[in-house]
Amino acid sequence: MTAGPKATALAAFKDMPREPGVPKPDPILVVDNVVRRFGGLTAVEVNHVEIQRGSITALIGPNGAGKTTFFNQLTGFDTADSGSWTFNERPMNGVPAHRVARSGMVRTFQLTKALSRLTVLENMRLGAQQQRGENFFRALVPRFWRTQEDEITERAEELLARFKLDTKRDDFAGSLSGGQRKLLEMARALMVQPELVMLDEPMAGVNPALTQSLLGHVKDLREQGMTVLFVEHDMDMVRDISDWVIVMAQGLVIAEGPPSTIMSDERVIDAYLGAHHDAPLSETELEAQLNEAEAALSAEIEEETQK
Amino acid sequence: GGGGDTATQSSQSAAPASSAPAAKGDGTLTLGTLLPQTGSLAFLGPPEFAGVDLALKEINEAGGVLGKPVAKFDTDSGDTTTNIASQSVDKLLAQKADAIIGAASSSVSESVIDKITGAGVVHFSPANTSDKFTTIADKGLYFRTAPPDKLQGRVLGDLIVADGNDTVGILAMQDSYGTGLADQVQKTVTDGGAQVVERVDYDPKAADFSADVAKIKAKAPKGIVLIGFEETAKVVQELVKQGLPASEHKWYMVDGNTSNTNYVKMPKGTLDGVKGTIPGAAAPEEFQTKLKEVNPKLEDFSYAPESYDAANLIALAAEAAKSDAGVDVAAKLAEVSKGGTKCKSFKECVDLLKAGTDIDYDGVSGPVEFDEAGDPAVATIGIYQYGDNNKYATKALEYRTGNIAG
Amino acid sequence: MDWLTILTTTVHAAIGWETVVYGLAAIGVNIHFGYTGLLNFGQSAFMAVAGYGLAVTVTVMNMPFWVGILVGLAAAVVLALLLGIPTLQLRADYLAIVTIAAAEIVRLVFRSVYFKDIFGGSDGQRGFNGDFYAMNPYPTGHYGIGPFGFDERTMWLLTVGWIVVLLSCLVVYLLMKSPWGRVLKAIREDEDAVRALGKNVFAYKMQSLLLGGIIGCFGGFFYGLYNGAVQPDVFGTEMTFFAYTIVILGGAARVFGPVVGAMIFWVLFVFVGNLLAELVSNGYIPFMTTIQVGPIRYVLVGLGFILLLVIRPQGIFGDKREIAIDAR
Amino acid sequence: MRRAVIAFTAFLGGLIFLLAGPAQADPADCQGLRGTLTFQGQPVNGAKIAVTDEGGQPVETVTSNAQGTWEVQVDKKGKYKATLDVSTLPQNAEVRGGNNVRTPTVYEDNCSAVLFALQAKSAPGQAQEEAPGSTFWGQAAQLTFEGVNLGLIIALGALGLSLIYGTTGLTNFAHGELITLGAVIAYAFNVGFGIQLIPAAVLAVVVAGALGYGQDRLFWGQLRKRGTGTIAMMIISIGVAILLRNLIQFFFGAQNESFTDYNTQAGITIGPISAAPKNLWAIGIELAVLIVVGLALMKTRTGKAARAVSDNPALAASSGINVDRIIRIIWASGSAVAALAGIMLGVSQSLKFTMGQDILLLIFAGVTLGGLGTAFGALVGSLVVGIFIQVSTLWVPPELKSVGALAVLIIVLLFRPQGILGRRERIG
Amino acid sequence: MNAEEPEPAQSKAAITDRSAHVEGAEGAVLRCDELIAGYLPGVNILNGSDLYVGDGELIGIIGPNGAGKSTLLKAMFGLVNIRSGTVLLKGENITNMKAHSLVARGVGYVPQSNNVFPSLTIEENLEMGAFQVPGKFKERFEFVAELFPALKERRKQRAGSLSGGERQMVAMARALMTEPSVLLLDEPSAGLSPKLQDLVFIQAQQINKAGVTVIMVEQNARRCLQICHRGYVLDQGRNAYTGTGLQLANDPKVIELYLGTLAKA
Ligand SMILES: Nc1ncnc2c1ncn2[C@@H]1O[C@H](COP(=O)(O)OP(=O)(O)OP(=O)(O)O)[C@@H](O)[C@H]1O
Ligand SMILES: Nc1ncnc2c1ncn2[C@@H]1O[C@H](COP(=O)(O)OP(=O)(O)OP(=O)(O)O)[C@@H](O)[C@H]1O
Ligand SMILES: [Mg+2]
Ligand SMILES: [Mg+2]
Repeated sequence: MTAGPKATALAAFKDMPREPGVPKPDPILVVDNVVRRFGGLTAVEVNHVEIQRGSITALIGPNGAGKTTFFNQLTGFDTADSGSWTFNERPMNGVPAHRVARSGMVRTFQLTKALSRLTVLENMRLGAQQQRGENFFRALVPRFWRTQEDEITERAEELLARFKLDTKRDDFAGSLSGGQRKLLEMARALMVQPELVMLDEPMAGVNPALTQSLLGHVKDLREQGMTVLFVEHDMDMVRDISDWVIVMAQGLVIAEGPPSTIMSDERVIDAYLGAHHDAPLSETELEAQLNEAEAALSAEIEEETQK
Repeated sequence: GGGGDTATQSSQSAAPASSAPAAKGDGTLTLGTLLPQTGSLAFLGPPEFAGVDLALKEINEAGGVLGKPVAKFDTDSGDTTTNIASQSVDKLLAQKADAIIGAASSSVSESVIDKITGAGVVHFSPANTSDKFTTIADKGLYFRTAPPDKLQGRVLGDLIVADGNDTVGILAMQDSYGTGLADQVQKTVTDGGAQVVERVDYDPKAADFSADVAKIKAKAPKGIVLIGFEETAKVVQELVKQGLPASEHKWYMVDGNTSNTNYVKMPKGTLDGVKGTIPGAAAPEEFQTKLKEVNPKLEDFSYAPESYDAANLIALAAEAAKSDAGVDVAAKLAEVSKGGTKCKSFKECVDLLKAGTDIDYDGVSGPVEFDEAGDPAVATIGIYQYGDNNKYATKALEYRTGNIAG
Repeated sequence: MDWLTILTTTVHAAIGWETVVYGLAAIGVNIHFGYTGLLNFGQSAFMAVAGYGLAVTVTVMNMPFWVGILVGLAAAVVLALLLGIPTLQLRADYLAIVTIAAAEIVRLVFRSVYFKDIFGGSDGQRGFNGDFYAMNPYPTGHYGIGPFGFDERTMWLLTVGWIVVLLSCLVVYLLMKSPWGRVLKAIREDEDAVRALGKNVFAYKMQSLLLGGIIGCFGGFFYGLYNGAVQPDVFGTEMTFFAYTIVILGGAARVFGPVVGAMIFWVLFVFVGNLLAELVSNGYIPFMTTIQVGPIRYVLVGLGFILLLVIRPQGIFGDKREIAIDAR
Repeated sequence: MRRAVIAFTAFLGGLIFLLAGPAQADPADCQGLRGTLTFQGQPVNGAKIAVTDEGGQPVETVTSNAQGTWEVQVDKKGKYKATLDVSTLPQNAEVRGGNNVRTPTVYEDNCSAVLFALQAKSAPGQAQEEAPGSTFWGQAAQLTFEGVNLGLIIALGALGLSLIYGTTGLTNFAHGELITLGAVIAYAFNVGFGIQLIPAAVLAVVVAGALGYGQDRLFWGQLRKRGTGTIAMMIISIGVAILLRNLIQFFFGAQNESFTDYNTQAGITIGPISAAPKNLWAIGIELAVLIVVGLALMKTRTGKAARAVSDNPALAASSGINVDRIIRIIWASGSAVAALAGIMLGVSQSLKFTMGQDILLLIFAGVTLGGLGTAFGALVGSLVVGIFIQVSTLWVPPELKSVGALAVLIIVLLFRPQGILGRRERIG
Repeated sequence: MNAEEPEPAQSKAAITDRSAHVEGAEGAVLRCDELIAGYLPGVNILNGSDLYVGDGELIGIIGPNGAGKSTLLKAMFGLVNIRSGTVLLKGENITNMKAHSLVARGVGYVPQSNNVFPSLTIEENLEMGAFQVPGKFKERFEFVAELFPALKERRKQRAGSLSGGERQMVAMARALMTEPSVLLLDEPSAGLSPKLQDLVFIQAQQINKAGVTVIMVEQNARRCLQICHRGYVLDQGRNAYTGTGLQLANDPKVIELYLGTLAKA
């Protein structure tokens, strides 16, 4: 047990069967038969999924696959039609969102929720848990919460610096750019110091250079013993940091496996990745594609003119 | 409450009566009006202001009070939803008013009575009907000429019984005026042997009155009593619509709603035969013409006589007291209102006073005789009847005078 | 022109009981709306239950003054709970309407003939402030400089009133710079985000509703104590509207905003009204009669609010940057 | 103390009467009891009435005369007891309600009337006396009709409010005044210029629409341009409401007025319902307008653009929509519909400068109940509010009828926080 | 953007010499000169950006978060107040012109966020896209439906209930409804699945090939630079680098500061 968390995680995943719903040796989250329907549409229908403790797991799938909805069910922001799930062996269905978060399972939002008229730093501080000053009566006497507040601020500033938001520290969060909001959203969630952090497309719209440096931070989280579950469409990122990948499509979990396996899975490529996922569009490919498109276009034009 | 009550009542809210400032006559009688210019009772404002203005005009034409013309400041009483009245009283007190005429609403009066009487100023309402004022702690400074509901209710109730209505429905506006009057009518009618089959207290601000009328309709009473202010026009519409016209059911009205310009616009005969009671012995017509000289746009005349009488009485009391200080005026008000040579206008009365005669002012709103609580003790109620043109005849069918207490 | 009267009444209004009463109501609204984003349009109901709680306890049940105050406070707490449980899950604009509705229900019940024996119908209740003035330490007299000043009763009420106002401001100040206040402000911005961070949003909203309601309920006490009476229609929607106007005039989410807003509000009200009345009665505005002063005063006051807010939409203390952030 | 004084004076009064000897029957000086007995329209002659004082001491027993009248003079004021001897009545007559004892009070110098209402003995007559529509269901039907009547007027107001709220996010507290304004303009045309109400109403709606357009062009639009927030605008609208309401009072006065046409129409009976023809017309017009506007909003390009603007003005502009133009159209139509609401309210009730203010809360309730910002929601919500107000009076006192409707609002929102037709927003 | 501490990239490479821009901008379809713009009084987000795009060109704009890329697009499109500088469209001065009149002039825009009408259905959203050319709605709808088949299936679903990626599709489709001659895209590929990202880039190119001038802001920077003719790197509201797409993509400075090496790994 001297190996680092990464090694442990990789070891755990090494011989695991690559099939949907495979049991994990030390799951932090176990989900059973979660179903959510909107009218006629079944957005989520997950039979069984386990998330390995101390790992970085990616959840991928086409748009509308139900990933965000799945997150919503797990974190108490929406009520599942049926199903049950446990977090650290504790059943979590029907638990209100704030309790879910308190029990150590924190999520971010795909469509960011910056607290506009709070400063960036206040946004961060809010994330900290068990603040003494959040009790009405203790709040009245600054002495009770000052030192804790200072600690929180220190932690917040560290995170902000890492997320390149330190210059924005005293600006209103509402004045951040789209990408900066994403960053704040993630940094704030980390202030909670959760056991399991669920990131919904954390890097969409974030500058690639910054993404790269943040990935290091995410890996750090694993080193600190945190479990990360994230949704992402950036395959470079998925490949780089995830230990395990779960693929959803049309509400179902269709595949599971380590990144390399998943990315060569025919079905996944078909439904999700497309032909060009693993290589930058090369000149020749581009040409070919353009020609193809042009041909289609001219055919269309011809059709038009013929009409 | 009036002078006699003070000692027993003052413990309730006020500082001891002695704290009322001593007489401070400055030689000029200054009247303040605290009457509705805005708010839900704003329609009562114009006739009340006109009543005071008319009285003042006559007083000053007759040489004023204590040799000087009477000064007057008009302020807005608003309604209870705003705090205008309190502000207005502040202003009047700052302007050294000796007596304040108002407010129209009992509730508004209640909210300022402490302030006014605390400053040793006469608080004289032409329109408060709430029975609370009989016992209120007022250092003997509160008076009113308002139509005594007790007597009017009794007269109206008796009229209804005498007309043979064995079943009666009452539609009353839900405030102290409406419910007070309705209570009295209900009691009299029941005692007389008729049955009040339905009584509806309605919110005068309600969006419509169909449900209220439907309740009456369900009981189809022979007599229908309408107690309220100008919203009665809407109630009338509804009665006609729901098939309870005056031609089939006997309607009765009260002083608050007998004069209403909207009736004239209704089809001929809508109000034919309807009876109504109005306090006051004088034929309203003459007085109304005089008021129209003051304010040609006047349409409604509710409480104009009471306001007119209030101003006259204050002026006479000041003359009698030879002082314009509120406390002195209050002390003489009861005296000039009763027991002495009867007189009917300021000029007539003041001449008598100057000649050293004890006077008894009989006003347009009635004989006005104050009891020890500052309430009118005696009143005359006229019974009027509408004709085919939806107006009531200027001459009353009958006048009844009586003690308000019984 | 009686400038002295205009001046004195205006100065009195600035520090007078109306400012205390409306200021307290507005401090409550500021906590609800300014800090927490709860569009509580039922503030008048808190004042009403407090005023009536005191009045009914003292006059109908013949209990001592202090019991009345406790009953009033308890009534406000109960109202906050009753109002909060169903409404605090609603979106802001729905909450606004529901709270107006609740406040109207309260008013109509107080007003009704049906409950006249308890609440006194449309006339309300009076005669419950004796004990309060019995505690008055000021001897009889006039306190102030020259024409500016109050009698001993008003002085006593204002002394207590302003102490309560300042205490409330202090509490608001302390709370709002604490983490507790931070949670409230965050709820104002986005509840779901706050939930996601593990805060019990409902509990905080309820605490905010309670605190603001209790502060507002002192406004109800002072209203009753000053006027010696409570009446149902006083506590209509107008009062809440005015409280909101005051909050916005002073600047939302600013500690002293409501107090200064209340001063501006009443100064504007009194100054415009009395100036106009003087102008008319002295014949400077020949086409107007004194009866028309009332409505025109309101017209001007309305115009005044509009102009103030057009010129300074963030209010006196507000931060322009803050409102430039599009919260929609 | 007072009572003692009164008793004493009464006693003195009695003494004076005693001294003066038997009182004369001059009606003005009457002090006692009197009444008239009629049965089936005919006076009842010879019925015996015994009068005693409160303590049961007999005062006098009289017999009704040929006109059916009887009268007893008493010396003292106070309570008396009058008992009708039923055996002296005509064979088939009985006292209605069965009680033949009355306890009236005699006041000083006044005669009190005493009534014994007589009816035929047979029971069936009684049932016939019951008025039509007095059954529970009859009443319920009438009240439902009234509810629809009122609800549709509220719906017109609500539609305008909801349109403006939807496109601009402005909670317009001055909307009540737009309603009043419409009615008052129609009044000016109708009464001032003597134009028949229908053309006057059309003119008023047009003028109100133009005013609404101007209001946005000159005022609200300018505020938007300066980036004034919605809350500040809401408070500004309170200022506007105060201003407009009092301006209307200044010109129109504080009294109730009614239009010259269609005033106090007699009702016609349709089944259990009695309705004035104008109500039926009004319902027709209101429904037509509501449906046309609602459909226009759902189906026309401008309507969809309006909803787009309400969702996201910047994006709407990016899509090529002239946002200001759309908002002005909405303001114009919202004001026009509000004016129509005012006119309808004026026709069915009467006009007053506070009429809009008084109904505003119900309008807000309607809009909210239906779901903010949806046109048909406003219709449904308002109807629910209207019907509830009226029908609830079957159980609650009418003075509290708004309480019922408002309570329903709260209860419905408990279960459907997004309103009846509103939709929940997606989280995340 | 309180630019106190000078960033190395900016101080070295910030373009002070505008001659290249002035020269290139000759006859450009759309050009911006020394734009200064911002949201809050006294805070400038754009500090004199230059940009031009020739007829039929595909331009990419990349840069760190908060650089002002979106602001630049918004400023061009009349959604942010320009404090100084000019924007010319085909020679016409369109500085601070309202967005809807720009749409009439053939400019289309896809915002970065809040880019759908949540309470409208997908179909209605697209209808709004074709607001100024209602006649073409049918034809264009078929076109975008082919691009994003998911949209056609769901045409009656309210956009507010769509997933992030689905929204992005609607947003893109909405802008394509008008057949604009100049298209401004703000991170069109964000939130889309890799497959659809490809589609977006290919489409952008295809549209461009059909004669539409495209300006594209992307964080998927490498992809963007691969397909665009020229690229701008924006930092702190100023142009930090410009060049052809491939030049930028291979510039070690740009790689280090903006592109990162992840995608290559
Ligand atoms: N409230 C709702 N009403 C109706 N349909 C909904 C609702 N919420 C989500 N959906 C539908 O459910 C499906 C799953 O949505 P979800 O947001 O979970 O997708 P996702 O996997 O997160 O996609 P993306 O990668 O685009 O974010 C989508 O088709 C969406 O349109
Ligand atoms: N509505 C706003 N109000 C005030 N400041 C704003 C607003 N929007 C953006 N800003 C500020 O302007 C700067 C530039 O924002 P912009 O959105 O243009 O960045 P961007 O380059 O598009 O970044 P990203 O890649 O993250 O989308 C940011 O620092 C941000 O703080
Ligand atoms: Mg998603
Ligand atoms: Mg951007």
